[in-house]
Amino acid sequence: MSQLVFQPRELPAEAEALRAEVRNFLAAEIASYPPAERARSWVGFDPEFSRKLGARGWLGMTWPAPWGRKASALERYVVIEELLAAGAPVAAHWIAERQSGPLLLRFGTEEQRQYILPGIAAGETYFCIGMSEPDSGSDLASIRSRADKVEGGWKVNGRKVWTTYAHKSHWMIALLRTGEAGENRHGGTTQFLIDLSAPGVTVRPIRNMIGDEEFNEVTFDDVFVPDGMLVGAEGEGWRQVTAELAFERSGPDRFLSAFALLVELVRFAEGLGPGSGANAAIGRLYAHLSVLRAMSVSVAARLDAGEEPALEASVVKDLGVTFEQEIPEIAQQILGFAPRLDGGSDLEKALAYVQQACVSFSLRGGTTEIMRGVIARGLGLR
Amino acid sequence: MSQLVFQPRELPAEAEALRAEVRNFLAAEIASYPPAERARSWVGFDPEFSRKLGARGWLGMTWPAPWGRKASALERYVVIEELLAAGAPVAAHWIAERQSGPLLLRFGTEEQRQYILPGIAAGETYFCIGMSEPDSGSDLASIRSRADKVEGGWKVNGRKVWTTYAHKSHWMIALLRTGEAGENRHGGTTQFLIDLSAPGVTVRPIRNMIGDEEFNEVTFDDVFVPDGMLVGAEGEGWRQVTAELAFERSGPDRFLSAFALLVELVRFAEGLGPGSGANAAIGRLYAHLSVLRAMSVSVAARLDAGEEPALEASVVKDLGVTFEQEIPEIAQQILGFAPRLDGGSDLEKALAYVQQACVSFSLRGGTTEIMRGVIARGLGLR
Amino acid sequence: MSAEMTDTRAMIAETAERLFADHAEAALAATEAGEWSAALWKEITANGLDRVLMPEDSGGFGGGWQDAFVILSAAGRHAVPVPLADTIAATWLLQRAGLDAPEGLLSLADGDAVGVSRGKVMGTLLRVAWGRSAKCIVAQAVDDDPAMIAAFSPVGSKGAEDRNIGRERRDKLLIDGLDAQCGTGGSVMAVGALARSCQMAGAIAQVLDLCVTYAGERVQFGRPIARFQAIQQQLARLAGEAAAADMAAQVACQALDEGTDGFMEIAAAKIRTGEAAGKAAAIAHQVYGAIGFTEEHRLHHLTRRLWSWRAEFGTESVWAAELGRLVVVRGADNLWPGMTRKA
Amino acid sequence: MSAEMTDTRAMIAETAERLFADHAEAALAATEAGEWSAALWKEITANGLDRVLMPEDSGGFGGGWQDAFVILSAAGRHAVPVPLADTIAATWLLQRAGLDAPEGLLSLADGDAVGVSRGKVMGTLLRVAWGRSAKCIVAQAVDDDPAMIAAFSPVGSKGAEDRNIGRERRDKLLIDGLDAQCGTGGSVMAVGALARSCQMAGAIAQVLDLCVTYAGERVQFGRPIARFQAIQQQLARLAGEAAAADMAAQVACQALDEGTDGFMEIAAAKIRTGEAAGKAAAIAHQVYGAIGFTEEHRLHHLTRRLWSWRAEFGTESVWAAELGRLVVVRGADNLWPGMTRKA
Repeated sequence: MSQLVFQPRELPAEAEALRAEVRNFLAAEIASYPPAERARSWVGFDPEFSRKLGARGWLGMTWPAPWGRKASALERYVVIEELLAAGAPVAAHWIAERQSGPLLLRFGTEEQRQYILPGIAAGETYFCIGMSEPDSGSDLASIRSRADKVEGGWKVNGRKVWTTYAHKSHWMIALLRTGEAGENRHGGTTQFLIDLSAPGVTVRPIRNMIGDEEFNEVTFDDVFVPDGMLVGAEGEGWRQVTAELAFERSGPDRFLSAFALLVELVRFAEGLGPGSGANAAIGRLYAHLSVLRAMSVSVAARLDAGEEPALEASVVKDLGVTFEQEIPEIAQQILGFAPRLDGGSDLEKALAYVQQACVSFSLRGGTTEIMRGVIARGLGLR
Repeated sequence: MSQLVFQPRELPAEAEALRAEVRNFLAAEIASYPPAERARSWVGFDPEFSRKLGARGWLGMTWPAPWGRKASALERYVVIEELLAAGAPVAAHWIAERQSGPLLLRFGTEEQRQYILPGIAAGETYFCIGMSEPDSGSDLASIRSRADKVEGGWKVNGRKVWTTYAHKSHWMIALLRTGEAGENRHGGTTQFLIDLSAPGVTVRPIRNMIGDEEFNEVTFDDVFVPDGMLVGAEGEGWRQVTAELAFERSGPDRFLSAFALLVELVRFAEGLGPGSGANAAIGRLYAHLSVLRAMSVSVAARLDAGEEPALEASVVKDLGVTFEQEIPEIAQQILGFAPRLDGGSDLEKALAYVQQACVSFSLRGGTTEIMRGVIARGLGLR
Repeated sequence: MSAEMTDTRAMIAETAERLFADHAEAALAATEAGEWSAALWKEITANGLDRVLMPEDSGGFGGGWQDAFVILSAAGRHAVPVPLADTIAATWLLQRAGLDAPEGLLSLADGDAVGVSRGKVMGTLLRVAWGRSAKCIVAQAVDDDPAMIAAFSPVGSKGAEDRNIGRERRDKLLIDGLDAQCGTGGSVMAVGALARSCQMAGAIAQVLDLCVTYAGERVQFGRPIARFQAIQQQLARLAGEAAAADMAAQVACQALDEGTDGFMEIAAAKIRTGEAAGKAAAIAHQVYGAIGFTEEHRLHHLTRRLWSWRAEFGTESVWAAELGRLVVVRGADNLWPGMTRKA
Repeated sequence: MSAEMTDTRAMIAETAERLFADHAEAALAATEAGEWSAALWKEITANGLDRVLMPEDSGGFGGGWQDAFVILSAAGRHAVPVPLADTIAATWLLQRAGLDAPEGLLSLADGDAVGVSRGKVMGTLLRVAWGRSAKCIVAQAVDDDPAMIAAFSPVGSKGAEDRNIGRERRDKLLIDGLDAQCGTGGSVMAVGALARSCQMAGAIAQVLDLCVTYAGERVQFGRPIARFQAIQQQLARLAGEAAAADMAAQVACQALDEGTDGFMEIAAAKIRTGEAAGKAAAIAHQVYGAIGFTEEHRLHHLTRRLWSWRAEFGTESVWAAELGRLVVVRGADNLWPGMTRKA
């Protein structure tokens, strides 16, 4: 039998109770949020909204006291999927809550946690990730930005690219070279917490092809980082990052990015009448989505139980991205004409956005080729 | 600009005149040939039919006198496409006329030509190709069947597999090892004409998954092959084979294999009425097919003009196979239920055959991966 | 409630797997020669696998669809050439309709409904698994109640044996006034679709296993083909399809076990497993090359069945149009609430 | 008769290529900033590229659609951000209708027809390339004759500037009683579709060239990504799509030059180039990764236009349904004779 293990899992009653609460909250908070904005999904940056989530206790809820209430990962799953399905603007706190907080819980010092986690849980402290460099891309082993030991800390020089929302973040978790790569090419890197307001840090937004400024290029010019800001162990950066990446691959953000477009497509089909040719396309997308969700819940339940379903998580990501990227293609063929950017319908605007944005869906957490390589390795092929 | 050159070409008036003649012939000869048989396309083996084509002068027509009448390759193109579109049973003479005859014209001795070509042109002498071996597959450099020099000829030992219709053929063109491979792995092989009725030749049919016997395993046990049966130059086998393969990739057999199924699908759609959902699928297939045909004609015209459009030929094959393999998938979704093997409609029977046979379409002349590798090399990527 | 493997289910799975592993190969050879695999069928019935859904007081396991899943996916893995899936599905419909489920080979009419008048059935059934040999056939009845089924013995019908692409018997039956029992059992197409989805999930998992093994052994250009990135990428896709098919079928089984009609889950399962079946078969034959096209190799026992099963009890296109219609009727604003609705 | 490059055509191709190469980059920057590329348009009209289909005595080249192809595909390659394609297509329709084709910016109404009554037009046009700035707009007229067109100046219309995904102006025009001239010109949708097909063919060829170059330069994991088999396989597919798109557009141009209405060839061209456009854009962005998603890189000038152009003047789905309808009406037995029919 194949090594992949997926079992349908029920969400616990607490999680379902929380779902109703989140839905009520969203109905009150973003009822009038237009579809074209919802289509931006987790790219929407709204500190006020993030603070409201924090006030509700929905950020860092799975963390142990005093930072959180050690809620089940499945409760958090429900909060996340409700936010994403509604297209709520979650970008401000997204990386901090999903990636940086857990990293500090796992590898950080007590001092770092006390200093950072409360702000994340309140929806007030935002993070970006500094991994890719101009010449590295998916190949993290080739990074060249470095931290050199100096009295009381480290001196950082180099450049990071594709850092999402660096220009609106307070901190970066940066992967920096602190020594030689060694034989397996993966040694000699270390993670650091970098204060983006420190002297020597320059953040330059890189406008994307949709016209939005999400990416940034961050340059470090003799930036001093105190010893206390080293995360985990020196030289263990690559291993820490890899663990971090693997478990974030199966979340609902991997297949709900285009959900607002799907909603508008169904609305459009409502107008086409009961026997329209759109039905089959919509039925197929519904089938794919419902199965992806079940797979994603299954992985979340195993993570919650302390297992490490890294291979399954990669499979969900690969299938999820393929699914998301198909939606604009299908919506366009059903619509039949070209969307207008300014005066078009909600469907046109959502389609125009997602058609462009979808090419970036496969950039997050590893390209399709790399993800399939990871799966192939899991199957024992490499 | 990309290095691919495709220009629409007109077929010459002689070719179009010939088309009417071929159509009349087919209307008379195979009018009652059922769709499920037509779906077998160039797998249908019928010596009587081949002899009739020979009598019409439609085999070897492009060859110089005295073997043929040096007709344009575009005239031959029309004959071939009419035969394939009608699903006529062309397998008996197919390899002899398409591949072995031209090989002998190019590399054979005058004696070989006199001995062999008249029978091919008459539709009476049939050939198979001995290239693949149990452990070689697509990797021709790894063949191990060998010919060792003996007094007056060669002693052949080894085994060839996937030799189409060897059990009904008179001759095999075999690629055999006659020396060491050398540094580029491609030396040391030679092509031979082998009489399949010679002592020591054993032909064992390999039944395929459809239940047909087309493939064979041919074993050579100290088979004596006279000196005069060596084709071309000793040690040049790989080069000769490669040239041979490249130019046969773009013919209409690369996209018409499932044409009979498409015809039955259109017939089925006729019964669905003017606004059926089948229209869009059929329109798309028609568009693909008409463009493939134009590309194939373009390559044929360049071959006719003495050019060597090997890269373009590979592109036609790759697109053609992708197209052919899609047809049963699409036909099945339009039909909506499972085809019955014995009591079903013509469409069901054609679908049942092509659904199974289509997996073999990409085996002919290089798998999809290999074909795309060839194209990538042509683009300068390897 | 949970889908964790229960002890009983683990035992059923082990029994099924062992039984099929012991008998399937010989049974397949017999089937290809046009024979009925009596020995395999006898083992199956002796072990009660066909009665998994029947209550214990009717000689069954008292199991649910999640138990049936482990049997049917194992049957799919081994391309078991007897109508176990149809028999299990028929017991379910008969039970729900309050009708007797006789022991022995039961079958379902794929795609055709029968007319019922004064306890007699009439109609033409084009695709009934081993229908001419069945003890009892379940067909949808033409009735105001779309869940009405009719159950009858084929004795006295005319028709002919026929086969699907997988060489499994799918008989044609001409029925003109046979005695039948009727009741509200459910949708024959839906239950049949669920059975095929479970079989496909198993067959696709097996195709993946065969391909992974083969790719590690087959050497081309001096190394195992598993080392080529193009093959790796294809097999990674195949693994994803296998996983999705497995989950889709399981979710539908779970929905039925929770007491819903599971119609949307079944539709999703047939669509998703069917699509996976097509992709899996294509990738597998691409990976295997010529050897996979031979009768000698066992790959085609799986792929030919996958092509048939995806088309039986409704192709993806048929189910997608139906599921899409339901989704659109429910409306855009209920898309997400509907998908996350608790049973 | 033959499609061999004539001397004139080679000269036209060279002129277009040189002109676009010199001006397109600055024009694209201006367009992104919302400005009209006056310098580029002036060069185009000064060289008469917009009049390629007009007879020589009307200040044109007296060329055919195969000549227009070399201009429009070059315009596509350079993502030329002015409505040259629409202008050329409009001159064709006006000429066929026996109407004046004024010099300057002409445009076509994509998807909407106008009502004509006593020489006055009425209607709402949702997508007209630079429509608010055009000298003359050609729209299909609602008429018993499906080839009836109406030509009118937008002066006096209301509406608003709008844009497609490629940031090309596509204006909305509300027309309530403007003077128009009418005549039997042909199908606006078909001629528009042909123009977009030619543009797409060029843009896809350029996407291929960019990708091949980039893959040879970009180093990952210690070697150029062109060395990875997965990338090679993707780019081989892209090359096939580019070749098919190029051929599809050329065949349709040739059909018109032979004097037919070329309707089926145009349908095939829009379907095939549109499908190729979608695949090419997806592959290119996959190959380029994050850099291709930035505004700084020129890839998106091509891909955003490809997404728009494939949807303008009918998506593949619209044309496929229409072409399929024609094929089915013609019938199964005429499928092959129809495909091989001489003009």
